[in-house]
Order: sequence, then structure tokens, then C-alpha cells
Amino acid sequence: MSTYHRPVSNTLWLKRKPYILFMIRELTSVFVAGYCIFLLVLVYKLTQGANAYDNFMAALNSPSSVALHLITLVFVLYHTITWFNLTPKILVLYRGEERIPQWLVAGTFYAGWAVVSVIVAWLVLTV
Amino acid sequence: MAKSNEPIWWSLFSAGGMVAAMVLPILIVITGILIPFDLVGDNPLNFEKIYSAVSHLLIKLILFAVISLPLFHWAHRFRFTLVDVGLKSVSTPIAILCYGGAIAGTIVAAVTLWNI
Amino acid sequence: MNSSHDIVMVGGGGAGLRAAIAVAETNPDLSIAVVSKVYPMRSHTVAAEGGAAAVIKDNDSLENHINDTIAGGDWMCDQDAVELFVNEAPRELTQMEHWGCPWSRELDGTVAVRPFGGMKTERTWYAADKTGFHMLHTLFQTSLKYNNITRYDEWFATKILVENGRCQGVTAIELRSGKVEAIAGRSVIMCTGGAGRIFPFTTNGAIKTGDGMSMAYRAGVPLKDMEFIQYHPTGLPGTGILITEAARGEGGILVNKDGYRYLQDYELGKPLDINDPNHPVKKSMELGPRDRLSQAFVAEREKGKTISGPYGHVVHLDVRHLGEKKIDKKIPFVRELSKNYAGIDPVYKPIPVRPVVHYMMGGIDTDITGATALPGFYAAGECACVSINGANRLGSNSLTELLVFGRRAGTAAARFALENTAIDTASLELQASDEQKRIGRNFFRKAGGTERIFILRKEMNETMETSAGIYRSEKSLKETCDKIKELKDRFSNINMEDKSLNFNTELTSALELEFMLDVAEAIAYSALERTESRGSHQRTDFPERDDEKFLQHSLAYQSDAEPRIDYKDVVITKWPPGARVYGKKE
Amino acid sequence: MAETMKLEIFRYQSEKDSEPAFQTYEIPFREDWAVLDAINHIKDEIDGTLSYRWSCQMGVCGSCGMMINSVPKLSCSAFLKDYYPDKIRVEPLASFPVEKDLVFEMDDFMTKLTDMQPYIIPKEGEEKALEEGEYLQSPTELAHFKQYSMCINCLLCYAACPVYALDSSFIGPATIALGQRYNMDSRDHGRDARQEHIASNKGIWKCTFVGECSAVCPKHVDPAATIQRAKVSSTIDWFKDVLIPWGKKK
Ligand SMILES: Cc1cc2nc3c(=O)[nH]c(=O)nc-3n(C[C@H](O)[C@H](O)[C@H](O)COP(=O)(O)OP(=O)(O)OC[C@H]3O[C@@H](n4cnc5c(N)ncnc54)[C@H](O)[C@@H]3O)c2cc1C
Ligand code: SF4
Ligand code: F3S
Ligand code: FES
Repeated sequence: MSTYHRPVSNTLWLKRKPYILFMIRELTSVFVAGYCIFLLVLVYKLTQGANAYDNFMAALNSPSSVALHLITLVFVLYHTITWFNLTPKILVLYRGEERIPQWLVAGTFYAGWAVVSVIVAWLVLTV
Repeated sequence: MAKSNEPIWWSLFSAGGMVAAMVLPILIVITGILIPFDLVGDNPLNFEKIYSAVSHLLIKLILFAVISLPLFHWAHRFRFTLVDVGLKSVSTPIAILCYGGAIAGTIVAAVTLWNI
Repeated sequence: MNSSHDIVMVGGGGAGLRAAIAVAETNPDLSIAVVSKVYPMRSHTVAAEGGAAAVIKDNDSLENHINDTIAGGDWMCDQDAVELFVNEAPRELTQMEHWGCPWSRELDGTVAVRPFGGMKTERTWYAADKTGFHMLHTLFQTSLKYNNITRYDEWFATKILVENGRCQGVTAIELRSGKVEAIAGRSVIMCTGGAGRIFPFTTNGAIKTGDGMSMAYRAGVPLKDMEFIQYHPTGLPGTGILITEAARGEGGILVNKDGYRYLQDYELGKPLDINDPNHPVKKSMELGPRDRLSQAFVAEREKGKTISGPYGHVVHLDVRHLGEKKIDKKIPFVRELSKNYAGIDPVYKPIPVRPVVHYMMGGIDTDITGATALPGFYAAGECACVSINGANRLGSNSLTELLVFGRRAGTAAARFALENTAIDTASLELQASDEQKRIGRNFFRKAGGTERIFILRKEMNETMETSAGIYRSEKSLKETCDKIKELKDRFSNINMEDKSLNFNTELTSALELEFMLDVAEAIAYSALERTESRGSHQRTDFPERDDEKFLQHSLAYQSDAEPRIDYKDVVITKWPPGARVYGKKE
Repeated sequence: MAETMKLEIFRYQSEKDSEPAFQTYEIPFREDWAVLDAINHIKDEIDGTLSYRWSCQMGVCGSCGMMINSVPKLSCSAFLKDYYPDKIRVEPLASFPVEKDLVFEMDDFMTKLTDMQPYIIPKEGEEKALEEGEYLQSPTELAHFKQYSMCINCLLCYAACPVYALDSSFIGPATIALGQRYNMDSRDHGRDARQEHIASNKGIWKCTFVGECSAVCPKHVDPAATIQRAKVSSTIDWFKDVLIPWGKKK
């Protein structure tokens, strides 16, 4: 009598849709990091004076930059949505015996996100 | 108490995830859409304005967090992703590389911001 | 190769685990084996829904619980056993609480109780509608604490080992390897549960095949009161899945095809309006005892008032008036089961139900310590008959019984083990190797044979339902007795397709069928001999209760051609037989 | 002509086969049949050699878990009508060693569960005697752990978790949820002992929050959530330990 160990391959991740979605979720972090490096470069250009900075900013108008931004945006939005949707799993709150509904917890984060976005836009663009 | 250093990485990962979720989308919209398509008037990100803004300590700190924390978020996720796709045997070097990268980015960010 | 312990539990359900913990707690030096054909948490105690009875509230009294139990059992209960059971019940359920059982609670933090059928006062402790599940997992998880408990998970016991007039262990098959071994013990406690699978429609899981009853019967230990089989009035048609009595305890009603609450026609009281704050009235209408409700169903069917469906006739259990919120809070599992297995949501539609075989009042004859006629051999739980359930068990007494008598059997068996240390290992090994040969010859290596296990099982199911079911007669029972004889003959000609040693479930099905045929035989013959009607045993040819002749427990002994049925007195202490009255103001 | 459908079942018998294979059976299609009913039909009427575990047929004993079209399910609660007329592929729960056919080996889980100490560990010296009655526990306190006590040990969550598939040293979802069930019980004081496992490198920190454990859990235990919450509380512990090492030593 011997047991049979089924082989597990690393392509396991491609075998079921939920796993693929998970992998995409994890890979959003690459785009997150990418954009942060972009911000870092932007700040670095600031230290190099107006010229360097202006050239860098001008490059934002190029089609490739726009394309890269759009792709990044898609992934980062995916990150935001999955992140907020998971918050009620971690924040389990009770009002007496009743659990505060998950949509309410996630909803609060979405609302917070909207507020933060408006504030950031206002700060960056107008002040 | 079980000894594990994961809590430190995990808390940085979580903080980074939250910051990224909250502020990155709008920033990307600004630098990737609003600016190139001229939807927000005349050069709102001009050098003088941004430079003076970033000179504020508070803004520096915020920018520092916005750059550094998501790097740790990446480091943590990417580390596990690499392990998951089969690099388990080299999981320690991977961890060093990933977190090392985030730390390096953090230092560069700190130094750069300091210099403004 | 064979193993030896001080005490061997056969069965890892509620009774087996409670007994094991009792021993482990009283004496940490004793080595305990828990042998179970499934992982303990799969045991059918897991399926119990409604709750467990014990008096704790001020509006209740021990005397009430005793009265309800004795009257519910139609005076077939041994009153000394009932008294002791009721006295120890609160302590046992409190013990479960201390072990972490998630009992539902009152706002003040005390344990909540609910009403149950045949009970004068609400006294049923519950954990939503998964009481058995929570009790079993609490016991199982608690048992992990004791390292003097050795588990034999997925070991299938086949035979009791008797040596020098004493039970000294069992033989069992390790399912994963197919090896047959003796598991020796200075004392053995049988806790193998019921045998509902003898019948076609049952709330019982596939593992409830009367193994322990049969093993005892084969070893010469009598089976007591086997004619008393409880039908639960509200099972789902087809699957037999139980819709707990708690559904009625919370206010659910039973109606026939005209939407009429037919129970009022069967001396179960007058219905109150469902919106009346006093509905449901205890010991009345829907909260009458199970035997009477099941019998009322048959009468309605004969009047043509039931609803015919794909799995025979049904009536409706209506809980809609409770509303979604209460249903989700108090009986969520009822909703889940109805949705999954009957395709209806009880919030919006009534649930189709029919009586299904649920519980064996009878079993291995034991005294109040769990001891049997065979020294060193004890029994507890549904496979035993201490006689607290009489001719009809009251809902929610059984889970408590597992605890009270599981613990008692554990303590008594431990004492026996300490006093009788000698074990005849050599002879046991010899017996084990004989058993190995028998199993090899009759099953593993059996060639030829034409009978399919499934066909024999089906025929047994059919004869039991039609002739030994809710209503019986001499004619029908004689047919069943003959049929069982025939099936036993045919069993020796079964066809075994699977010859492998490793996890051979065809082998276990065959062994289980062989056990069930024994138990079916004991049931049919005991029922034939009892020429009266009492509790769940209703004879159409003898419709009256006969206290003169039958205030007696039947004892079935296996013997060559037919079992021998003997009798012994019911223990009556303070509560002389009376009429069973339901639905009346007291 | 009655409708039929096909079941493709994983077969492995160590005494005969060195490799597993799939065997296809044709079964009658019945509206109200669960996959388990169909498998029972095969066992009874077509092929007596097929082995699998089952008992309650009502989704509570936890024995009948199988991969049904690659998704872990209780076969007694997965209905043919949801697949008809396509073929259904049935395999033993993923990630576990196969004993025979659909029967998989559970030893790993049993060891992990035992190590987790899933029972009430009372505060020393403060145990209540039985005569003093029950511990008081409000419905709210009950609600805090009730969900985690609903686990039927069916192990679907293990079969769904890719992390466990790749690394079976991971303690895994159900075991952690059961540890947390006791940690959150107002009667228990054993958290420190359980943290040794929960907060170790084989425990919660291996979980990358794939979340499939919760998606397949038939009893809505939500082990994924439990694990993430344990990460939060263990992180708080860690900071307390590091930042105020002199505090909180009892
Ligand atoms: C659906 C349902 C609902 C119920 N609801 C209630 C209720 O609300 N209240 C109440 O009081 N009662 C209720 N009951 C009755 C009660 O649950 C049972 O009587 C009780 O659980 C039986 O427990 P047990 O320990 O005797 O047996 P079980 O829990 O059936 O355990 C039997 C054990 O024996 C083992 N075993 C059997 N044969 C062998 C063998 N050959 N070799 C090795 N091991 C073997 C099995 O593996 C198992 O571990 C209900 C019963 C059912 C079916
Ligand atoms: S957590 Fe859910 S899926 Fe996992 S074993 Fe428990 S009940 Fe099954
Ligand atoms: S699927 Fe596995 S990775 Fe974590 S969230 Fe569940 S345990
Ligand atoms: S058979 Fe019990 S859970 Fe499916």
C-alpha cells in the first residue's frame, strides 16, 4: 500500500480563473512600484534645477508616456478595488450581536478614497 | 511568543498598499491624462510652484511616504510571487533583493528630498 | 503486531468520545483506545440539530423532566435510570459548556433553552440548529488534549473478543492497509450508534448500520426493546434529511393538503392561532411526541389528505410566519437544507415532509453503569439501551444521554480495567488470526457469488419499511422474518468485485450489510412477539397497550435458526403507568 | 429514453496501478441528484470497486469533499443539474496524497489540528467548578467566534489554497481558523500557546491572501479573513514586544 502524490507544477497559477486573478492582483505591485520610481525621478529632477525638470515634464506629453500611464492606471485601479474589497475581511466590526455589513466597511473606504482624491487633485493642481 | 520578523514587513506592505490604493490613481490621472491633454489649464506643475511646495517639511514627509511605502508594498508582494512561481529554493536571496530594493529606494528618496 | 490498551472504545461519536474523556480525566495512567470506522468528527452525532435537554431554569424542575420522559416513553422506561439521567443531565451539559461548546445564550449571558416535542417546559439547550455538530466537535477537540487517548481512525471493528468469559478487546480492520488486528483491552465500551440504515428513508448517515449491536448480539449479549423504532415526523422526502423539531419548537406548523392543521384530529389538543403569543403550546399539537405525530401522518394519508409527490406522500411544515429574520437566527440550517435538498426556501414556501426512521430506542442491554451481561463489556449511546427512552424517545434526550451514560460507562469500564488486569494475549492473537482468515475467505478472496450487495440491502430496506414500519401486524412481521432469513441465506452468495486490501469500501459495505441483517432480525422478531401497541410500536392487530403482560423489556438473543425473545420487568419506582395525555391543560 | 450524463472519475489503486487514470461512467441524469448520489449509483450498480468517503448526505459530516471540475466541493452538495449535460470530472481533493481512488490521506491535517490545541485553555486558578454553573457569555461575545466554530473539517479550503499546494508545511486555513475560534472565545486564555503556531513562519505569514479558501468553504467560516485578522493582531503583539519589551510580561 502506498499513497500517490500528485505532481504540483508551478503553472498551477494558470489553471483556475481565481488564481489568475490573484496573480494579476499581485503583479499590480510592479506597476505601483514603477510609478513610485517615476515620482522619485520627478523629485530628483527638481533637485537638478528648472531645466532638467521642465524637460522631464515635457516628456509626459509623449504618446509612449501616456500609454504607459494608462496601463499603469488600469493595474493600479485593479489594486485599489481589490484592496478596498478585502478591507471588510480584516476589519470585522460588530454592533452588538450584529456584524456591521461588509459592504458598509468597504463602502467607507471607497468614500474615503473619493475624498482623498479630490484633496490631492486640489492640492496639486490649484494651490 | 513565536519569533518571526514578518510583522515588520507585513505592516510596511499593508501601509504601502493603503497609500497606493488611496493616492496613486489620482496622481496617475494627473500626470498621465490631465497634464498631457492640457485639461487643467496652464502648466499647474511648473517648477517654481512645485519646488517651493516640496520645500515644506510636511509635503516632504508626505511625498516620502507616498514613494517609500508602496515600494515596500511591492517588495513584499513580489517576493511572494516569485516564491509562488517556483523560486522557493532561493527564497532568502529573493527576500533580500526585494526588501533591499525597497530600502534602497527609500534611502534615495530620503536623500533627494533632504536636498531640496 | 497487535496492540493492547486498558480500555477500548469502539466508536468516536458523542458517546465514545465522552467515555474516553471520562477515563482520561479520572486516571491519566490508563491507556485508552478510540477505534472508529470514520474520523471521529464524521460520526453521526454531527447531524443532530435541535438540542440537548437538561433542567437549569427556575421555571422547570427535575420532576417535570422525569415525568415527560417516562410518559413520552409510554412507561417503558426504567425509572431508576431516568431519575439518575435527569439528575446528572445539567452537570453534563454544563461540563460541555466549560469545554467550549458554543451554546446559544440569553442576553444576560446564561445558556438559552428552547421548547421541544413532548416536553412540558422549555429545557432544550441548543447551539442554533447545529447542536450535535457543535457537541461532537467540542468533544473531539477536547479529546485532543489527552495524550493517553490513542485513536484508531478509520479502523473498522468486526468482532468482540471474548476470552475466559470476559470481553478482552475487539478485532478491527485498518482500512488503509486492510490488515486485521486484535486491539486488546481489559474492558471495552461499545459506542457505535444507531442502525437507521436498515430502513430506506432515514435521517441516519451511511455509517449507521448497527455494527456494535450486531457484534454484541453475536457474542451472546441480548438486544433490548428492539421493536421500538422512532420515526421522526419531519424528514425531507427522498433523502430523509431531518428538519429538526426545533422548527416546530420555534412555532412551525404541520398542515395537510387542505392547509388544515390536522393534528387536532388526533388527540393532540386544539390549535392556537399562529399569531397568538402562547403559540406553540408545549406538549400539544405540533409539539406532541414523535410517535403520535408520525402515526397521525399515516392516518391522514389513509384519509387521502396528504400531498402526493415524487417520493411518496408528504404534508407541509410551514414556518413562513416566523419571518426571515427569526428563521435565519434560530433555524438557519433548516433553511439551508430545504433550499439545497428540497429546492424550496422556507421563508416563502412550506417544506414538504414525511415521517422517516430516526432513532433506535432499543439496543445492547445495559444497566445504569453501562455494563452488560458480558463482564468487561460496556455500551453507551444510541447502540445501548439503558432504558431511558422506553417505547418512544423524547427529542433532545439522546444527546444528553450520550454524555451522562458515556461518562458513566467510561468510569465503570475504567474501574473494571483496574480490577481485572490479566489479558490473554496469545489467545487473542489466535482469535484475531481466525478473524483475519474469515474475512479473507468470505470477502477479500471470495470467488464466485452472484448476489449484489446493493440488491440485498434494498430488499431488506423494503421489507422493513412496509412490514416493520410505523404500523405492523402479525402477518407483515412474519413476512419480514422470513424475508430476513432468505436474505441471510443469499448473503453467503454475494459477489465481491473489489479484491484489494487498501481502503476496500465494498468490504465494509458487505460487513455492514451482514450486521444490519442481524439487527433487522432482532427488530422483526421482537416486534412479532410484542402483541400490544405502545409508543412507537403500533400493532394493527393489537391496538391497545397491555400493561398486564407487556410492562416488560424484550430481550433478543441470537440463536441458530431464529432469535430467542425473552423478557424482563420494567423498573417502576414512583411513577405508575398512566395514560399519555397531550394537548390538555394540566 | 431517459437522459444520461457522464462522470469521469479519478481511479488509483496502489496494488494494481503505478499511475492513476480516469474512468468514465455513464449515469442517469436526475434533477435532484447530487454528484454523491451519482457516485453511489456507480458503486451500487456499475462498479463495486470504486472507493470514496461519505456519510451524512447533508453537508455536515465533512467527509465527501472532492474536486469537481477542478473546484473543491462537498459532493453531497454539488448537484448534477448545475453541470448537465456536460461531463463532470471528479478527483480526490487536491494537494493531499491519494490513498485510493477518491480517498485522500488526512494525517497532515490531523497532526496540525492537534498541535493547534483546539480546546478551551482556562485561566489557571480561575476555573469554575461545575457546581457553579456555566461561564457567562453574552450573545455578542458568542457572535465574535461563532463563525469560526462552524468548520466541519472538510478540508476543501486546503485543496483550494495554492500556497498549501506548493508547500505543505503551511499550517493552512482551517487549522488557523480553529485556533482563532478558541482565541476569540471569551472563556479561553490559551492564545499565547497557540500563537507559537499561528504567528510562526509556517502559520499566517505563509498566507498571501489568495482568498480561495473562503470562496470554497461550504460553511462560510471565512478562514482567509481570520488569517488576515490574525496578522493584524500578531503584528500588534510584535510591536508591543519590540517597542515596550519590559511591558506585558505576565
Ligand atoms: C439527523 C439527526 C438529528 C438528531 N437530532 C437530535 C437532537 O436534536 N437531539 C437529540 O438529543 N438527539 C438527536 N439525534 C439523535 C442523536 O444524535 C444520536 O442518537 C446520537 O448522536 C448517537 O450518538 P452515538 O455516539 O451513540 O453514535 P454516533 O455519533 O453515530 O457514533 C458512532 C460511532 O461509532 C463508530 N462505529 C460504528 N460502527 C463501527 C465499527 N464497526 N467499527 C468502528 N467504529 C464504528 C462510528 O465511526 C462513529 O464514530 C439526532 C439524530 C439524527 C440522525
Ligand atoms: S474552513 Fe471551511 S473549507 Fe476549510 S475545513 Fe473548515 S468548513 Fe471546510
Ligand atoms: S487560499 Fe491560501 S493563501 Fe491564504 S487566504 Fe486562503 S490560506
Ligand atoms: S456526506 Fe457528509 S458532508 Fe457530504
